[in-house]
Amino acid sequence: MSTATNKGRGSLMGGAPGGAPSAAHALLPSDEPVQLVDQHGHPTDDERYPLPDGERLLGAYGRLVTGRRINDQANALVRQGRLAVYPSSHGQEACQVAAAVVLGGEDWLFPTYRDTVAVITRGVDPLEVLTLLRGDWHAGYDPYEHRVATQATPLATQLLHAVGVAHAAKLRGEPTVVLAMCGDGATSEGDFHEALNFAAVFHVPVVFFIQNNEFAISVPLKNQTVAPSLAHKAIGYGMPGERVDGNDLAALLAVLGAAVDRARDGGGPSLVEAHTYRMQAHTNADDATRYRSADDVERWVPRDPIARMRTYLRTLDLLTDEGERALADDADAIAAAIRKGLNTEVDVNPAELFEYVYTEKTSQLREQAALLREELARDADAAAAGTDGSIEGGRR
Amino acid sequence: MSTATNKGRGSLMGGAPGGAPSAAHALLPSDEPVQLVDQHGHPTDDERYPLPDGERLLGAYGRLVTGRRINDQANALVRQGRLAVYPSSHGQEACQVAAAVVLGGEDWLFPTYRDTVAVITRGVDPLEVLTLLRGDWHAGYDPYEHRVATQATPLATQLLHAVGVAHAAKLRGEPTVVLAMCGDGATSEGDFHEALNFAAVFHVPVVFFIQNNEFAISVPLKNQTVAPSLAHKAIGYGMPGERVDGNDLAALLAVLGAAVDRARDGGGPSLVEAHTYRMQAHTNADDATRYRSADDVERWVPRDPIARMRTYLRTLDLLTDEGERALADDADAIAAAIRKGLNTEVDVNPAELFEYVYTEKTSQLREQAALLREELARDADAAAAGTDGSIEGGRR
Amino acid sequence: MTQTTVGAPAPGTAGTSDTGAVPAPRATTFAKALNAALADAMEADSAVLMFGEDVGPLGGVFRITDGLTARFGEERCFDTPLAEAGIMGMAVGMAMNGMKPVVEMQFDAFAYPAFEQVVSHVAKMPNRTKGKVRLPIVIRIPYAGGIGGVEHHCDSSEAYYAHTPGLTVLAPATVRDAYFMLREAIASPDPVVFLEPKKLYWSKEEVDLAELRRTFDGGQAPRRIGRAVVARPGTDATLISYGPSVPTALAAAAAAAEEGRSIEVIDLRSIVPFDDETVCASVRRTGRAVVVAEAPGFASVASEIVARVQERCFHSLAAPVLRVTGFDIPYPSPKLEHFYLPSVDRILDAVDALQWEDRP
Amino acid sequence: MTQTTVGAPAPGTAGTSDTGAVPAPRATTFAKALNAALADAMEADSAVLMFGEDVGPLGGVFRITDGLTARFGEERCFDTPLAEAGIMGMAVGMAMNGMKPVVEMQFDAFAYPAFEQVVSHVAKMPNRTKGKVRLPIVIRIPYAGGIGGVEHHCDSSEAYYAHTPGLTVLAPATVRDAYFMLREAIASPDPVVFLEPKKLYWSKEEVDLAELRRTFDGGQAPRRIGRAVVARPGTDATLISYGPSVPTALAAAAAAAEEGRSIEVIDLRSIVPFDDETVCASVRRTGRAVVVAEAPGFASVASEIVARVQERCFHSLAAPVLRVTGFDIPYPSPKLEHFYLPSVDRILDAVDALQWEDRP
Ligand SMILES: Cc1ncc(C[n+]2csc(CCOP(=O)(O)OP(=O)(O)O)c2C)c(N)n1
Ligand SMILES: Cc1ncc(C[n+]2csc(CCOP(=O)(O)OP(=O)(O)O)c2C)c(N)n1
Ligand SMILES: [Mg+2]
Ligand SMILES: [Mg+2]
Repeated sequence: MSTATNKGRGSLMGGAPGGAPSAAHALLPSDEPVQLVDQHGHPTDDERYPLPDGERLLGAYGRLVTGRRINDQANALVRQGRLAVYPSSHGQEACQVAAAVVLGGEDWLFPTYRDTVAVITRGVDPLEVLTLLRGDWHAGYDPYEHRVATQATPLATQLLHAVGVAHAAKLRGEPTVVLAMCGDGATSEGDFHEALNFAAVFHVPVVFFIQNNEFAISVPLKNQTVAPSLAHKAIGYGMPGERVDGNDLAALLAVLGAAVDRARDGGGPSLVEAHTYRMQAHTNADDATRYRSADDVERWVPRDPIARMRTYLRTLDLLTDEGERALADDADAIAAAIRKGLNTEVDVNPAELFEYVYTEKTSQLREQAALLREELARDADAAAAGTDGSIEGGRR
Repeated sequence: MSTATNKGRGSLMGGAPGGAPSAAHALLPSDEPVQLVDQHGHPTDDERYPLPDGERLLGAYGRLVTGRRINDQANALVRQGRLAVYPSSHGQEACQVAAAVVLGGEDWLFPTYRDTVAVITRGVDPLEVLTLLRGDWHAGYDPYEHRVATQATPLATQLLHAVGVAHAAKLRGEPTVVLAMCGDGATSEGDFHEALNFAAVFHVPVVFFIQNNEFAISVPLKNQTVAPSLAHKAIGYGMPGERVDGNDLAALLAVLGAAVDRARDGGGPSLVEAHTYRMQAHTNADDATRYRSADDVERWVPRDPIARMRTYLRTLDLLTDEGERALADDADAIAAAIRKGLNTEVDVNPAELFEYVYTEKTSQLREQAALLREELARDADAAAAGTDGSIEGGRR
Repeated sequence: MTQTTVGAPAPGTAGTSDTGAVPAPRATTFAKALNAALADAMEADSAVLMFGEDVGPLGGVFRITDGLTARFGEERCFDTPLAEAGIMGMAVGMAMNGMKPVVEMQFDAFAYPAFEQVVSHVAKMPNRTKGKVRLPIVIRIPYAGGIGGVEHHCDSSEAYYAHTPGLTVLAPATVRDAYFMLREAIASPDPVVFLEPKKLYWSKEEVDLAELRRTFDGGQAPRRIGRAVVARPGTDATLISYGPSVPTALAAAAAAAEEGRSIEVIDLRSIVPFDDETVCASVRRTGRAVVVAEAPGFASVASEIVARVQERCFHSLAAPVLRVTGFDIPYPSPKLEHFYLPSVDRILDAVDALQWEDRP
Repeated sequence: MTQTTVGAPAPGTAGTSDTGAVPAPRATTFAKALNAALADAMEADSAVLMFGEDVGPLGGVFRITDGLTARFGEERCFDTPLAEAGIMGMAVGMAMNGMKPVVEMQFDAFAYPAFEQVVSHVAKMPNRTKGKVRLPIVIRIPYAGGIGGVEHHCDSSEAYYAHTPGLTVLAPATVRDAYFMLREAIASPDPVVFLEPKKLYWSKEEVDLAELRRTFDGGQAPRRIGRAVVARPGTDATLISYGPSVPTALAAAAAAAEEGRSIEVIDLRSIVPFDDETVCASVRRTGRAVVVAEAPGFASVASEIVARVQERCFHSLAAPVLRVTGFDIPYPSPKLEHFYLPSVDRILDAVDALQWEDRP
């Protein structure tokens, strides 16, 4: 039976300092989320996780600034009608950045619809990422290029795919680690349960990373679970769970980094819950005033992940005026590229509808493709002849 | 932080003696399953759960004897071809009996295919129960008569139904408690997860009762989970988990009884894992020699739930020779009734196929019923006319 | 993510439910009619409960449950954890125990996690228990496309349910039917899959909701389950459609009229049970038929309609029964969906192909 | 519970896989042919994996995976935790990462928990990624009835899959096809739902498995995906069937022959893609057709076949295309299933109803 302090209970760093907890206890998260830099930008002490070094923090901070800018730019483009919808990670950018930067090139990232910033941080071209939300196609990037799965919409389903990717890599003896993201709401789905259990039973290198932003659309966490924390679910699968301040970039890098190392070293899967907050509505189509007050949101403003890291880095003189200007310029450049890209109309090609359903078109699809082709040819002829081929205008 | 011994950690009896564990800790099961009578029939001490009194034990013991007899009789009837299949609970009868007797008339039982003995112990007519396995219809008893749901085949699905029944009762302010059974294998299904979470979030009076018999058909527990125990899953839903010796009738009555009381008193759901063993093959259609040795099974013989309770009751003189004879007679009578019932052919009525699909037959079903009716009438005519209406014999 | 801007309701448009007042007929949306049907059913019977994802304070992502929690309390209209099998399985238990649950699956494709519960229990429990256990559950599913929704938000999933014996499958196409059919679905002792064409949520009709309520409560509303309706009479050919395709079929009939062809349009309303009588009566009269539906055509409800019609009206047919359906491909992304959806032109082309004697 | 006595394999009947030996053709069961196909595919390609419930040491409840773990190790053929969505979702990930998973769903109705994974990912991922991600997954499903199985063990679930674009749906009916089609399914870059008629597992044919392997490995086996076959030639009417219904259709054709009618029987083998050519060629020749299938008829694969045939062969038809299918009810309990299943008599009755000119 453990007599360790909660803070000292088993960590993802391995070992279980401060006592001799039973194996089971080592799987429980600490009572308080791991924090290394508080909301005022002051370092806090944690015996288990060392603070990442300045260079690493500075590099990640740059991504944070860019990430925020991407969120803001995408929101603006929705208002301008250039994107159909955008689920913003505003306020959650530390999670987004950390999830991407703790991985190596041989690793895989499994993001959700909200994790656009993580996907871009991992290196995927922003315009390819936004193909989905622009409505051109269901996904715009090649998952193999940067080892980033398509952004999952059906909640928690992707966690199982992550297990499969890891399992295949393990069978081939490759050092791949898979980081799979989901929200607090998604933890209620059966697939979440099955994924964690499969990962644990097959002992595969997956880090399950929950961004607990306190809401699933309008549903607050308390209607989602009454568990002590989401990380307390881990012990039920025989894997360690850990909680981390989701607005503390340093803590995220440390905890997720440890989880990835652990997985790569054959330590198996783990579950990390980041406590953060969805600062904006679920998407632009959502009206958050119907289920939470401005005050609720206000309370999270001082905990912003960017402000605190900026303070910390400036205090240590790691971040200078010049450095800040350079970061702002980088962010401007990305935002400008996104604007430009999205303001350019892309041609969609209806013939593609039939192209990828099967490797080789079935005879049924060949017929259907021909039907559409003929219709379009007729419309084109009609347009050329000056008659209106559209529905409203009657027919040829 | 708790300094209590594991044994003293939070129990379903309420409170958390022996220290001041954090709320979360009180949800963890003890390291060892609760045991009140050991395999030699000696009482063991447990500070949390008092030993049920002699009368109660004696009454339940009688059901145990009957339960074993039912299992043996059903197996024999399978061999004789009177039952299509029988998933026996041989060796698990203590769980079966306890699950039924801890409930009151206002409560509900949700059994699986393996829980025939529990269903009969709750009062359902054995012949009605065996309708399913005899192949006459999908279920043979009225679930409302004894408040016993149909025996569930799709694993873990019934746990959600149990939550719904409890939720409805709670909304109406009724004192109903629901006891929902499943196996160790079923805990891997997404529905298990969703059921426990819903129960916890809606704080409804459900006792989830896992009979961990170490196998899911051929798959041993270690391929099902690597959790410290199945009861460790409870904390992930914010409900208490408890482990109990599943072959110890006394401990089962105490622990399940406490869980039922707790639920009835508004304490919400809980999870009880009973450690037991499937002594026979999964069903008669299974060949257990392909995945476990006779030695494995042999090890569980001395832990038989009947033998130990008999020793205990005889030692205390609660069970006499006369009493044993009476119990044997009761068991004989039930077995005889089952034999007799199953040796009598029941007429199945094909018209019923269309009767209950909808409250009122659709016009489609009216047509289809008429088609079958005509066919049968023609066959009957042909038979009456001495010609063979069967497939093999050609047609009218 | 949920609905996109294209199809999103302006917050609050569905308004709060109207009670008691007797307004004259006024422009009422399909969404509002559903909302009123729910409120009226909950008012009429305290066993009626509404639950699902975001149906409480938010009022549903389409606002169909707007105001219900405020009016009936959070015990009668409430949010669940995010798990569709959980929602469906809990509904089964509640229905077993005296309740009449109405559940919302947030979008068509998000009902799939509940598929086992639907097929193995919702559909089978009454038959399994020889009618001892009835499951008066309504599964509301905002379904089908035409709203510029991203992947998983536009599936036409009716075939999965229609193929499953034990389920009643309904799809209203008008504001008035939205109200009456939802009331009828909730009153049914059998489980109903209630398909709400998303793109019709903001369509309007002049109706007096209080009048509809009185009609239904007074038992004056004619049965709609199992009853198709002739949405537009005609003599030359029959278009058979349901749900989101009915307005398209009507538009095609209107366009055909300008070309001098009289097309009858049938709105099935009820997919299961199927109204053979109304459909066959029409086809026997017109001798020609086209089935219009949004779902991929293969092994679909449209296939069934074609099969039934030719089985029953073979000698009345001057031409094969044709189908205008979605292609056998996953529902396309927003910018491509109009190539996929049955259009007026595509329907008219099919009508043209019905081997008219007066054509060369 | 799993299979019942009625349909249960005698333990060990499927035997261990044969390797290398060159026996003469001998009575081989359908189950054994599948087992050999798996073994040969795993031998040929180390990316092929087999997993599911009880497929390891037990060899599957029907022994189709018998001996694979012993032969290929537990990394290549293994048991999973008991969770079908888990199995399917993990297969997606493995296929994304270079593997060719074959998964077994223990029984038809136990595939339903995986429905979301199948419909929203297995079927859609290749299209979603414009072919960047291919999912060479084979979903093996012991399916359909006729074995005296209890509830949930006898569903004919093919329509759910056939209606879902992106899936290839196969159902072999002969021992030889069982072997070749499973090999072809495993070799396919697209996801395949491979339906194994349970009641045919113990049917036998004289085949030489080593010869089949050589034929397949040598690339000499003619393609079967998308290719129907004339199982019995005839001139008066066509019976169109697949999987478990093929033997019944053949028996009906044999009985009809005694009555002087020449019936052609088509074994579809491949439901998706569908072989319009073979089917329509036959119906155009015979002018009459009956579709035979076990699943409930409403919105089924049988409906589709009827719809397609009348669309394409209308002017060749002397009578409507009829269906002999399961009723629109849940699959019956063992003692009642023979009333439900398409029987020779019911098929012959349908053939009689094809409006023969020479009948009164
Ligand atoms: C299976 C499924 N059910 C429902 C939805 C609709 N939906 C989209 S996002 C969402 C809320 C998800 O909340 P959470 O997991 O906390 O993620 P967040 O949006 O907060 O990042 C819902 C209900 C879905 N996408 N998939
Ligand atoms: C959803 C589902 N998947 C698979 C099965 C087939 N099956 C029946 S019993 C069984 C094993 C169940 O094991 P467990 O839950 O431990 O219960 P036990 O049989 O040991 O009592 C399996 C795989 C099923 N009935 N339902
Ligand atoms: Mg969230
Ligand atoms: Mg078990």
